[in-house]
Amino acid sequence: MKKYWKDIESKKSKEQERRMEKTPEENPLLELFKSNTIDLPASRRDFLKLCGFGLAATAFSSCQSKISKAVPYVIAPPEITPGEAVFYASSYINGNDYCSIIVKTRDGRPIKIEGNPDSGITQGRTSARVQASVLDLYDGGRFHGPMKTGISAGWESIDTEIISKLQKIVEDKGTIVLLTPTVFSPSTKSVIAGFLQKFKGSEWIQYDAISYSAMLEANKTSFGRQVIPDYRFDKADLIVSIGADFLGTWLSPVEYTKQFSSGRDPEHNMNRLIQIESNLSLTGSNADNRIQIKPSQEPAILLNIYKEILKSVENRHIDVPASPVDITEITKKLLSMPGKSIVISGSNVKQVQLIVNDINRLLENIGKTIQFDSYLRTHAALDSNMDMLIGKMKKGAVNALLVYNVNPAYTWYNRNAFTEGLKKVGLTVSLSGTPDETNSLVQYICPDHHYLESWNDAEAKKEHFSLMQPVINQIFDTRQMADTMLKWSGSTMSYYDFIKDYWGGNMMKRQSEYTDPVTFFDRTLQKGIFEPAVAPKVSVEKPGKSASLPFDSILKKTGNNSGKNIIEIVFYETVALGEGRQANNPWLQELPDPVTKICWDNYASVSPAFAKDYNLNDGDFLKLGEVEAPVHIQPGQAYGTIGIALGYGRLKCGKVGDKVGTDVWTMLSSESGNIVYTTKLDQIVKTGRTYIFAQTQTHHSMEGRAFVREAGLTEFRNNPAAGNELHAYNLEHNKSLYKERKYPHHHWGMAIDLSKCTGCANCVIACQAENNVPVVGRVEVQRVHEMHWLRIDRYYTGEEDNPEVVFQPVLCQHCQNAPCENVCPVAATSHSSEGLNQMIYNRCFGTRYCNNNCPYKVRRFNWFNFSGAGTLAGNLRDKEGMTGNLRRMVLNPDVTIRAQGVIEKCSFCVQRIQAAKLKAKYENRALHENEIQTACSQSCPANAIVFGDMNDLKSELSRLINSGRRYNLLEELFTMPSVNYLTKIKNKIL
Amino acid sequence: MRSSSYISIYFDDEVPMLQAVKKLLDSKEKITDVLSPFPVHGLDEALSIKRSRIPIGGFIFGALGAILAFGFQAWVFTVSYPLIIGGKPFFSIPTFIPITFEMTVLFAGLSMVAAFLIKSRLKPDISFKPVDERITDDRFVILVDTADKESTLNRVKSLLSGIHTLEIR
Amino acid sequence: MLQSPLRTPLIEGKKTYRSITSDILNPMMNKAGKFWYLGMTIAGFAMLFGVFMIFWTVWQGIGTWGENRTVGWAFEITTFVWWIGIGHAGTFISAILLLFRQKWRNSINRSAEAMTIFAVICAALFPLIHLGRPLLTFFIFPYPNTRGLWVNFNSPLVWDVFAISTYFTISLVFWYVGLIPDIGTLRDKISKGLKKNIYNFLSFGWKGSARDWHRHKITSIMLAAIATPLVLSVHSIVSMDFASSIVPGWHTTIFPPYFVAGAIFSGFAMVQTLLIITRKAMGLEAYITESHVENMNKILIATGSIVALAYMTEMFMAWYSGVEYEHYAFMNRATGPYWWAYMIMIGCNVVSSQLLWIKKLRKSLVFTFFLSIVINIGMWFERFVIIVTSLHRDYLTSSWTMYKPTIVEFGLLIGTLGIFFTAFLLFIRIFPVISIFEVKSIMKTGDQH
Amino acid sequence: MRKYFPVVKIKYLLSLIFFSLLMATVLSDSLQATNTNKIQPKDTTRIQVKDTTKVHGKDSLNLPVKDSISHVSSDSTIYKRTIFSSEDLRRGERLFFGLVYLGDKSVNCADCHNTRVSDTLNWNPDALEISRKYLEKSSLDLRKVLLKPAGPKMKQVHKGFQLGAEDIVLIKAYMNKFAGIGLKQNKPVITNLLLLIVASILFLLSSIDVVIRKIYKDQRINWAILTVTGIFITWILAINAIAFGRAKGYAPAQPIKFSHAVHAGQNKTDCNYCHYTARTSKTAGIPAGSICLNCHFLVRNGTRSGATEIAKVLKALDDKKPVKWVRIYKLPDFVFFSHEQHVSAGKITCDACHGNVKEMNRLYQVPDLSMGWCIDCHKTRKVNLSNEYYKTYYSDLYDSLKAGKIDSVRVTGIGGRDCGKCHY
Repeated sequence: MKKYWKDIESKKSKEQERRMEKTPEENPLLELFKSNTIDLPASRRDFLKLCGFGLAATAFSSCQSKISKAVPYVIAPPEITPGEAVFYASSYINGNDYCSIIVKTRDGRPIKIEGNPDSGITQGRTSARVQASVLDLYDGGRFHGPMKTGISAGWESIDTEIISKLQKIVEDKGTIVLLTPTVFSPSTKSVIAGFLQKFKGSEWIQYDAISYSAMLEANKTSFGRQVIPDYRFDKADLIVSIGADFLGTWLSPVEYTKQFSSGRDPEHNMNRLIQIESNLSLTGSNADNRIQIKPSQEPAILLNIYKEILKSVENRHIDVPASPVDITEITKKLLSMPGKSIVISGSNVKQVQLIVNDINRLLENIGKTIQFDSYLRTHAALDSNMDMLIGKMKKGAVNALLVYNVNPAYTWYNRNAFTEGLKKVGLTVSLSGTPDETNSLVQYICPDHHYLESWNDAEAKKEHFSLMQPVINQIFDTRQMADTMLKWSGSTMSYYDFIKDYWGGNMMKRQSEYTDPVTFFDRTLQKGIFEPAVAPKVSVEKPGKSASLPFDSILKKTGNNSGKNIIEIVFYETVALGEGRQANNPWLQELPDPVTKICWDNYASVSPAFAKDYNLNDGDFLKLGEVEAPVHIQPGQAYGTIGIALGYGRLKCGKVGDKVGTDVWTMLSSESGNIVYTTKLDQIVKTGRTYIFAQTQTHHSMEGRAFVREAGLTEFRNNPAAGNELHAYNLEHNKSLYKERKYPHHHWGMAIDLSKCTGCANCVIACQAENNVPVVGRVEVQRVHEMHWLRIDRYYTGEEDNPEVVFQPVLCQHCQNAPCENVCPVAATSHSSEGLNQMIYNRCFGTRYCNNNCPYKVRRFNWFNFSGAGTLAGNLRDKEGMTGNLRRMVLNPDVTIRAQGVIEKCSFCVQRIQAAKLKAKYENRALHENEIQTACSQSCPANAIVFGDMNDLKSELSRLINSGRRYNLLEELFTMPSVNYLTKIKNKIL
Repeated sequence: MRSSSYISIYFDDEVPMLQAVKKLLDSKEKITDVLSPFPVHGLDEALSIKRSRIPIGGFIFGALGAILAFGFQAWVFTVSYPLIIGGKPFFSIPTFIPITFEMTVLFAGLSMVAAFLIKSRLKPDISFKPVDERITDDRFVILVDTADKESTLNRVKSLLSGIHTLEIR
Repeated sequence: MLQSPLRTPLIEGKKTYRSITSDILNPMMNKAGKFWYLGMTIAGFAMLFGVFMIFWTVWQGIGTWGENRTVGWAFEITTFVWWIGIGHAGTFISAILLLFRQKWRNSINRSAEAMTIFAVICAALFPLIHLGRPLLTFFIFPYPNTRGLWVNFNSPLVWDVFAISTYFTISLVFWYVGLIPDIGTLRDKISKGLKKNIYNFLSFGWKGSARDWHRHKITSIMLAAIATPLVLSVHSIVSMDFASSIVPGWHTTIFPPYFVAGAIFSGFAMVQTLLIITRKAMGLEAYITESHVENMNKILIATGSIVALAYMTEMFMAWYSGVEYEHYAFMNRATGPYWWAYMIMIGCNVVSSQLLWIKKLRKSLVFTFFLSIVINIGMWFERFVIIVTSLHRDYLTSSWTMYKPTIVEFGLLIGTLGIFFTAFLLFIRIFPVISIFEVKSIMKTGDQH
Repeated sequence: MRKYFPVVKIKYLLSLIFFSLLMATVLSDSLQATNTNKIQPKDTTRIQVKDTTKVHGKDSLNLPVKDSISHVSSDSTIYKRTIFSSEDLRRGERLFFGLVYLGDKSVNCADCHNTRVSDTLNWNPDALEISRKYLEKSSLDLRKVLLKPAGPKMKQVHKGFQLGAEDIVLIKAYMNKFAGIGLKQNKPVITNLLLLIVASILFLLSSIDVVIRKIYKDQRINWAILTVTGIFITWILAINAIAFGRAKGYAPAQPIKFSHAVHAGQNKTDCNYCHYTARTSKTAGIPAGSICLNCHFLVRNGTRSGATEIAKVLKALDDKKPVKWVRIYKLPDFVFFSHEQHVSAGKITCDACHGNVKEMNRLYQVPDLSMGWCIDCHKTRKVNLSNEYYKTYYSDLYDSLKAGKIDSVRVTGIGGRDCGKCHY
């Protein structure tokens, strides 16, 4: 079906190098690309425009069209057909994030990331960060080449200098330290091992900014294995999560979302999620029951659950303080389904994780919902190692520090200690590809490739291998970190050969299909993944008796925190930015947080009641210890707690991300070797400054209107149309004077299952990447000028201080009786014979009437010249540099770039529909099932969005449309949308 | 239109002028024209001017405008470029009404004004010379057609002796 | 000439035909006073400010305005409808009052018609510059083209284009047909020079012949006959911009009559504002008498009451329809974040116009002047309330937002006021403000001849 | 009113100028929209050495001519001369243009090597090309190619030249100069703009005259002028408006004198051989240099252009620098057009849009590529519904077509008029 790239050698061919030279201006590819603006200097319409300006006379005869050149290849590369997309399987690795992907390239440049459906981990789905990563490739702020003390230098001279210095250190019996994030590439590990061997006395320390070291330690204690297990949410009927945002940021959210949503099928199997947390996280928003607690209450709650379970299972009794919340129902449910539940905690305190482990053991979950056969390898760093390293550095015991892809000068809680220590290190080298706070302090910069330019392999989970391959020749004078390490280790081998050798040596034996290592490697490369069928069993040691648990220390922590004046701060990662690696990515910065709907900022979330008591208003600046942050009143935030996101306030990441938000890493602390993501404050002070958030949704209640229709599981089982009674009523009462128009050939439609949608915002970025949606910047979002074609509406229901949350992705509904079409004076929007609501940008002259008349408000107006496609000069508004030559490479050539002053909107990815239809015609066949996928439906990790032909009665879409849960948004207006929603079914306790 | 020779009778009020008109017509004098600074009530009847056919022209052109406008819209939506808009049928009469009405009014209005200007031979003309510059202020003038100026002048003078005239020449 | 003995004289003082001519032509024959120059300076600066803001808008984009994702129309369409409304009084006075043989209209119709034309020009500016790509305005015209594509005749905006351009054309023609005899007078009063030539050119060779007068009368009456449904249709069609949409608060069948009444209401208010100054400044007290002002005040009460009734009907229907969106939209108008705009609207339009029931106030020029300005403000806010408060909270609560105008939008309003007053000030110096021949024809009604 | 319009005579003058210009342009057939007047697909291969009838010893300027043959010198120092007076350069120029009689005939280089921009295809390299080429080379090289040409073509063309060393040096000197000047543009003497301005002024004057009525006693002259100029102005405005930015008939000079008539016509190369992506991709593709090499690896000499043009392809491949062709068919970026759709799915032949390319030496744009042109074809073109895809999804149409209920299905019948099929 898809063409995966397979001819390896031609990858390195000279033509390709030529095509992608360092200076993009000289690139014929770019030249073709540059013409992709809407209006050339003299287009036909300009004539009348000029007439409008009274310049008609001068326009004659002097006006000739600009001569455009057509530049062909010198030698046509066999794998590229101009104008056709080529897909390559690869892997996304960024710090601890992993995703198996397929990269769509057009004319030699990657433009879109899709999930690799063959992957057993991410199963063809992606996250917003993965979708946005393609834009990082075209970040002009990346290092353009190696540097020595801030000055560009050649690779050769730098190599020589560093190698000699390293050798000197080895001779002097000094210490060389390599600092990386968790490395889960087997080949890279092998390269590092070679390096360590070559330079005796060197150490390799892994450091993860968001630490799971307490879990690792606890698992070591409980199960004898210092690993993160393989959580199987798809096998769990009851999930109790205490502060773990596993749908948003915790460990492997894409995988977990896919698993979780497979259990949100009310017709068949329906799991239950209970979230106990302080911040309203994405997971909490999707929970069936959510309990608000202060972080300090976490141990007490867990202990109480533990106590009850212990009593019931092992009939033992322990003394614990009373639980601040009622946990009897939870415990009862947990006990009622042994081996079918998961209890997880987001805490980075070892004792807490020990209790969690023991609870899971008692509930017989180990080996069933929590497996160790293919444990997660993306998180393996211990905080204590980093503590040790800094101690050594301060003592001057480290002679050389090689930093790769970690940024302790920003993410380490005690960054001053690190920077001071760094000054005492003789040789400091950074191997990261992008500027950050740490490598602004080092002597040598040996920049790494972007992952789309790199060769690599990965083992994100045990026995789940995948390969990464370059889909574009390097844009800048960079070199892959592993290549650098190989070079320094004295090897003449390229990393690509190294990987091939490694795979020939280590992977070949795990399979029997191919006998020839080259074929094996090529086939794997084509497929992107290698998951040997039989995974070796890993036995888990049974944990010891629970009496060994050190309750005392936990209880000490529990203490008496009910005092009103103690304010607890909870630090978390946002879905978009995480620890802040991709802070220089405008797409991610502009992605509204799924819950708060704020972008371009972090903020101190407080509960409404708390805000009232402390007389806080939305946007008031607060002084929290050393830092200042604006207040955001967040329903669902536990009283007395403040939630604030890490990963903001960067200073050295680039033009886009610098000075966005507040840096709060320094407020973290370390306790018994693990970083604690909470802290306490005695008081908060208003500074008097106020601020207006760039928030895309400011009204949070549905005002009793039936946008999102909900029902409980029991009601649903009794009546499939439960909560959706209005649908039948509307069907009966909607009448038109005109005969209904039929679309007999194709009738494209969509179904969005609100029970499955977690609101993770992956679709928003997928849509942005596919459809060239412009970035407008913070100020314009504040002025309600955001451009996303697909937005996710988030509503709160229930009480203000403990709301339930519903998500509803809203895109153009492609109404059959479209209100927008009637009012456009120039017929720039009309209906196609296939039921699509078409928007013709070049016809639009921007009355905005259609947008006024759109009840869904899904039409977006180009308020300014955001894209550089306008006709008038000197009015570009592109603060984030999205129209620069390099950044523009990410644009999809199949989608018109919209000019200033036109309306745009979701097209149901009509370019994909057209391409797939054409392919079918070319191959003389009917369309395959699910052959046409929109960008949003293809990458949705929850499988919540289904696209298809409503005339195809056998399709998945038709099944969903005929379900009792189906309704249309604002169906009482009789707009007859082609987008259908399915009611949200909740599985609450009680 | 103006005969080569005529006499002008000047008044400073419309009442004596009307009387004079009646008298002149009664005595079979040929009145070429009556010039006045404003439309004098009763003069039309006195001169037995036939009701203008301008409104008929207006009606015809209005009807033409209506037919053109409706026909054009219908042609555009059904033949030239049928587009599916808002789920409506291609030939949906209600949407054609407003423009049909407006074009009716425009055609009718402009045609009537054009007819008025043409019939009255009014056009921008920088070299125009009025009969008397006071007519547009406060003079009322009866122009009597004559072949023999001298005799007509005397005849008219005697005829209008009882009426307050300013000047007869 | 038939006259009612009960009727008060339409023209005061002992006037002759000649004195009427010289009174009315006075400004054209003499140099302007310093107040005129002052007025021109202020209006000119306002116009320049507006022109700059237009330039800025066209160059930088609509983003320079406060409009946003949810509120796609605000200040500019408010001002557009306001100007169109003001433009209704002229044709109402000249057409409808002509058909009803209201002789008192003769003193005020000329200036009211001129006002109509200037107001329509100001109004027509807004649909133009509110476009995202104003340079492509020609797309709206169904001209033959190589695309084979026409316009969407379903769209009220296309209706608008036809309605407003027809209205403008017919008003202009109507006004000019009425002007021709008076330009003739002017021509004959000026002895020589460029001015004479220009007026001669413009007078179309008017002689004052009885047949011409006859055709002139017939044409005027027939134009009035077709302008009457036209003037009603124009604001009806403008109201359909809103009424034919599905936005709660817009989608109401009452809009056409309600808008027409509102338009005449605001139009007369503007006529009052202008004429009370003009009669004083130009010494035309004898022609534009207190009874004119009172008559117009009576129309203000009538239309003001219709408008008030419309407000109530809207509210009632919103409640009676049982549609939650409608219900909310109207509750939101009165009690939502823009309650102050609603209160200004009610206060200025409903409460203040009802004060005119008091005869003393009705006859007071100072009060009328003050009131007319209040009504103008009120009617602007009426459109603001209809447009902005309906849009800012429509169906999906997720899209609800607030609208805040920027200096650019204020600049455009000020700019159009500048254009309007510049044009009006020029008009009173170039053409007779009062229809000379019509006043002469009714002179005897007041002169007790 | 004479004082408002004092220069009466100008009117007659202008009328005269206008009408004569109008006649001139109508006769010269150049009164068309800017880009529509360049279709002259004539083959103007000119291989001739002209005999002149000039009097011996005099050139056309009646200047005495030195007998070059007598000055033949083998002295290589002549060829190394670098300093030339303006007199020398003038003589070089005259030599180049064949204005100097040499021996029994004159050699006119400019006759084959264009010094002006040409609308038609001249197989021979133009003067600028050869000048640039020889900028780096010495006069001796030039001598070699003039007097002892190597290629078969050159042997034929440069046969029997009798040029002295000094002549060659001077020609070379002129060529060096020419390389800096470049080709002359053929500027139309009468531009539409000029005509429009004149017509507009006339129109204005006549309008004023109609109103003021002073100059012409007979107003019919004014009305005649108004009518003619009015029609002219409207016509030229309309034609330019329609053609603006359109390139119907656009036939630019290409960097290589590639003739479709030779390749597709005479040699009967299938269009899809070079434009191989037309069947599978949205673009038909400009063939890569490597594709040219498939044939030109062996074929190094053209029958008409000799080795020069083919050498350019080979050089481009050697230098790894792509040939920068001038793009002719170009749709605006907001139009999505797929060759695959039309060629593979729709089975439209190439000439339906591109015209009879087989007869074009210099390729030119046949349609105007307006939307109306697309739609007109979609309205009339019948669809072959036998594709499985259509059978599945357009079964109703397919069945009624088979049953004879309808006689044909046009492209518009399957959504060929939907805006969103091309614009997204």
